[in-house]
Amino acid sequence: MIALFWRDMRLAMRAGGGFGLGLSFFLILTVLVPFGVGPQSEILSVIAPGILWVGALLACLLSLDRIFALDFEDGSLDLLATAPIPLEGVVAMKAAAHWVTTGLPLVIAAPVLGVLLHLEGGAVRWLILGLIIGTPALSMIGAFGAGLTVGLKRGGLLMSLLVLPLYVPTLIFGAEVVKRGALGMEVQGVILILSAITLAVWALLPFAAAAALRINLR
Amino acid sequence: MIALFWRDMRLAMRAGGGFGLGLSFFLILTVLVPFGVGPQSEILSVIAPGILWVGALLACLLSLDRIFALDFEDGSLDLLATAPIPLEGVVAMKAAAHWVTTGLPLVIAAPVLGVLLHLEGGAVRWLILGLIIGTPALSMIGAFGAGLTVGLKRGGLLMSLLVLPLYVPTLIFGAEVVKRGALGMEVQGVILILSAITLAVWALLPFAAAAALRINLR
Amino acid sequence: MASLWQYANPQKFLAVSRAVLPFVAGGAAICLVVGLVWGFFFTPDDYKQGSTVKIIYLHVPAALMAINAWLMMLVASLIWLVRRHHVSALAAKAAAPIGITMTVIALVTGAIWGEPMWGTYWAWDPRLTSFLILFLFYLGYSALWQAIESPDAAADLTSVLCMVGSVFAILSRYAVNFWNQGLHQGASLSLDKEENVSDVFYLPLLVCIAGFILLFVALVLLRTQTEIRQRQLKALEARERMA
Amino acid sequence: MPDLGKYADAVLSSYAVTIVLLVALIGHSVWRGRRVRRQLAEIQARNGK
Amino acid sequence: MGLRVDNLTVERGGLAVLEGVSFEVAAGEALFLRGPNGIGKTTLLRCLAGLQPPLAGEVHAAPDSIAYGAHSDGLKATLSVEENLSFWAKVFGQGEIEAALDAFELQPLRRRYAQALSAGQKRRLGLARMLVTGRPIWVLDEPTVSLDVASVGLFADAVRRHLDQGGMAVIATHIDLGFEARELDVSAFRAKPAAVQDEFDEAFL
Amino acid sequence: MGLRVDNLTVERGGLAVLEGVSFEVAAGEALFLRGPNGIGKTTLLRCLAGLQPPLAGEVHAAPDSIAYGAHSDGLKATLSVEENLSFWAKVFGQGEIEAALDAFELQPLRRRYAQALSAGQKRRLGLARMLVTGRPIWVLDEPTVSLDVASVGLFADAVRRHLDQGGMAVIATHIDLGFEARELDVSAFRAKPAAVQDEFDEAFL
Ligand code: HEM
Ligand SMILES: Nc1ncnc2c1ncn2[C@@H]1O[C@H](COP(=O)(O)OP(=O)(O)OP(=O)(O)O)[C@@H](O)[C@H]1O
Ligand SMILES: Nc1ncnc2c1ncn2[C@@H]1O[C@H](COP(=O)(O)OP(=O)(O)OP(=O)(O)O)[C@@H](O)[C@H]1O
Ligand SMILES: [Mg+2]
Ligand SMILES: [Mg+2]
Repeated sequence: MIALFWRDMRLAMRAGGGFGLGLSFFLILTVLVPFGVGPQSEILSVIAPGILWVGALLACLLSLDRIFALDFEDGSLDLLATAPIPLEGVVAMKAAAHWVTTGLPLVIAAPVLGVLLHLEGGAVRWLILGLIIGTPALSMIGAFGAGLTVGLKRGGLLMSLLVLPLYVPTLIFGAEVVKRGALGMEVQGVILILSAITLAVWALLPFAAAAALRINLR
Repeated sequence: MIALFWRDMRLAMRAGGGFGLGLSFFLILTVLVPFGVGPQSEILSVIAPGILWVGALLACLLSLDRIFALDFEDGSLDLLATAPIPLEGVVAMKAAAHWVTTGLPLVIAAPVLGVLLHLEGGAVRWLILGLIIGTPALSMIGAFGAGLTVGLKRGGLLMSLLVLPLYVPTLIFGAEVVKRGALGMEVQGVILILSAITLAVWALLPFAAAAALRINLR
Repeated sequence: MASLWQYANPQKFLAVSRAVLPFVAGGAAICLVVGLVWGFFFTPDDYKQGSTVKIIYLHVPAALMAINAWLMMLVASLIWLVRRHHVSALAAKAAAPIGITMTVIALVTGAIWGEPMWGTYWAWDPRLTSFLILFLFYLGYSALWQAIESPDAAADLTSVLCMVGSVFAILSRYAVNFWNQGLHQGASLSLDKEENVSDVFYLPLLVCIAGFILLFVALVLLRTQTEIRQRQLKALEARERMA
Repeated sequence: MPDLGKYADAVLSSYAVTIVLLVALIGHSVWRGRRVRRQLAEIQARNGK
Repeated sequence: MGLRVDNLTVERGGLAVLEGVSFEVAAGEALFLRGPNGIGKTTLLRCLAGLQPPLAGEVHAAPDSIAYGAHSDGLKATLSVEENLSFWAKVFGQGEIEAALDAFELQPLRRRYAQALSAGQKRRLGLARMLVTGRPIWVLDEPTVSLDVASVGLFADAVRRHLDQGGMAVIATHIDLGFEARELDVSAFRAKPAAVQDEFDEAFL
Repeated sequence: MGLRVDNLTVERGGLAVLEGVSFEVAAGEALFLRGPNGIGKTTLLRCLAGLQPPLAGEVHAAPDSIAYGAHSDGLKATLSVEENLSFWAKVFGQGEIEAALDAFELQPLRRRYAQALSAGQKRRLGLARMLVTGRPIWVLDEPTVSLDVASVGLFADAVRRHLDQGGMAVIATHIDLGFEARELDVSAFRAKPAAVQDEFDEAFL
């Protein structure tokens, strides 16, 4: 099962970049937003947490839709399904590899991006904490959506439609952590909720995703 | 060549939804941003043009990366390249079909999304005009990026990286149209620039994209 | 002793629903006409909201049914997953477009109401927002039904989505409350008499709600019949192709 | 016709939208029901059943 | 323990394609499935491999004893031959890939990326995968597609060795594989058009 | 006018794989390319089809006279058989697909989505595509993969009819195609390991 994780990591690297790609995507997004919104720092600093979180979400979407699709197209998924590892494990490993290549780089880049968007210094700490806790949930929810749509050609947009509503709670609590942190309010409660969501998602969704995959392979 | 356009349209529809999916994607994006940024209508109305334009851009990215990739994987692209239609025509038709399924829905949905983000009534007109003029350029630039990355597995993120910087001028002028429109300033000049960009892109990029495709097929 | 499950047999379901449908539809028509005419022509204006209270007869029943349709889909999906009765999967499929319409009605009438009351068509109020999210769930659910060829696989996948989606919908509702406090009216149908709207509005509203419920039931029956026949049609066509 | 005062637009348009949507939904359900029923009858007739 | 199939009915796209399929394969035996295009060989093999449930009937085999080789090879273009193979070896809990590389003469290609292989070389790698599963029952769908005569020979040797060690193989093929085995023409089991797909439709038809 | 290949050198992955390939195919003639896996048949055919430039030598053929049929069929899973075929017919400026459907017995499948075809049926559709190109020179890469005996017969008939009408065919294959033609074993042209890829590298060596 660990072999699967490393294979996915290696594939992500080989495709040219791996971590680098994730990082650059956020960088570009953070650069684009001021172009669209305008350069006033008061506005930027208000919207910064939200934009960074929405960026995390979109990066997930951009990369996750192919996680099972490629394996489906070249036949590996059939073979994995008949291999002696549970499909739930396959889902979890793939989601984990995805988080490492997409969520983790964001966590690392967050301080820099925060500066670009004039995020207040105090809030950066909370941004990072929120991202560490919250982004794993995004990867797993995305894996569920990818599992649902794996058989479908051009499932990409449909997947976004299915997955984005599921991201809402994580997004709200994640952005809330930063906002409260910036205002010096109490954040512990929100962080607890966010952790609860992530844990629950990782505990339950692999089963749903594996079920969806089995149906799609049928 | 028209046959190619209709085939792509049909494929987009078959995948379940076609226009509907494009629409829903924008709807979702517009809903997500307030969750991240917060519900205050003053802030939302300021960032609305930028967000809608960034949304257009991202929808392009999410859907365009597969435009050549699918044809490459199943071998159609080889066959198209040996068919008696110029590869430039193939690129143009594919970009056109992409615009109809992605850019057009956004133009249509813009008024409703404007309301959700509290865009001022007067600015909606300019938003629509800007989108009609600007989004075709996004599709064509995207097609160029897709052509560059077509051979690569998981080219999705890399493509975003290549394409996003190319989107910057369109984004800036597009958002500027709305901003000026909202403030009642003179917009004609900006609209002219935007049109010039789109025309130039459609006149020149098909050749670049076709060249990239030929190299990737080799 | 006949069990409830016998109606899971498509033929049985068709027979029974055909018999019941005219009554349900008739009841829906009567309730809707009575309730709406009563509400529109024979109720006074509210001292605060003026004539806009009349929107309540559309807005509230539609909002209720939008939520209830989702609940019905959830139950039907569970039945499909546990007992694999095809009729229940098809009933869930049949209910989705009705739910979408109800959600749109609630959103649109709410937005129109919002203009005079709050001075804006849209505000990121938690109630409104969670409705918008519900709308997105509906969209995704029907898009998934449409995207999948094989009917059983589609039933399975949409059921899984419906279950997971329900959990997340509730979670979102909670999250949204956390995120913003609202402008929206509180519950007016609560048992606590103090909070309720006055009887003049209350009675016609109840009739309208009954009308919407019956309409919903009638439409679900009708559309489920259609789905069953569609499935039968597909089977026959496939067999013809094989022959 | 009751006097709707300055909110006439709002009230009337809500009723209009609702009625249009409901009629469209009912119409679509009935139309599709009829069509499928007809196709089914055809194919059953063809297969001598 | 061998493989026994009892009265199996398999469906594809909601229609039964084969019905009443029964056969048995004992240790050390191979079975060729024959039949024209579209008769349902792939469907039957997928069902044996557990990828889709049968409509009726049963497949008796020890749990985790079947290795499936499909039309497509499941190779990752950006991994080398070695990496592709040792990934599957690890997934199936085996350590060793040298024997498999040797058996299909992949040693000279071991550091090559899978995308830089020719069609026949890819296929050889796909077949080498069977050797690293360590499973007794091989279920193969047209294994020798794109292979030249020498490679078909390598494949035949590999199967023979597997059978000698008490393994089994069920192989769907249209062409000659260079060794003898019992044949089963599945056209005999073609489902009658009247065959219904499941109880649900039965309620109508 | 026929097809003439003069002293062609083709490369793959920056290395010459075949060099000095010369042959000629006249109207009404077919040529089989033989050779072991990985020798460079696919590379040569892609070069003939104009998908990659040769390192040296020349391909003489009338412009727009070559139709290429690759390992993969280029089918769209969500389009029907009919739609797939008539798309290609339109691209090549032909109106008519009935003859092609008839030739490969695809009439009963014409409304089926390509994803609901078996491997052999897909391949038949891929081959039917050649008939709607209306081009005289067919360049085919292992066309009979996954085909049963009857379908191989259909293919042989189609090629024979094409040749009778003055068409040409260059076909890479490992197996017997059910008709006779001149054969060319490309192993004779295998590039010497020392062959350099282009003048730039030559400057170093
Ligand atoms: C687009 C905007 C709106 C949406 C999505 C919406 C949604 C809802 C929902 C979901 C209910 C709940 C029914 C229940 O829980 O019992 C409801 C009830 C209600 N809404 Fe709205 N609403 C919107 C706008 C408005 C506006 C602008 C007003 C008036 C100022 C309004 C007045 C009411 C009233 C009076 C009720 C009845 C309260 C009750 O019985 O619970 N709504 N609405
Ligand atoms: N979704 C579907 N709907 C209807 N029929 C289908 C569907 N998918 C496959 N079929 C049919 O099921 C039959 C069995 O296909 P299968 O792939 O098992 O054939 P096969 O024996 O492996 O053929 P080949 O030798 O060509 O590989 C085929 O006739 C195919 O056309
Ligand atoms: N990127 C690459 N780098 C190095 N060598 C490569 C690359 N791509 C292909 N090759 C090699 O080029 C040779 C020619 O491949 P080609 O696909 O033309 O063979 P083929 O004759 O068609 O074989 P087959 O019968 O297996 O289809 C093979 O030995 C292959 O390994
Ligand atoms: Mg097969
Ligand atoms: Mg080859």
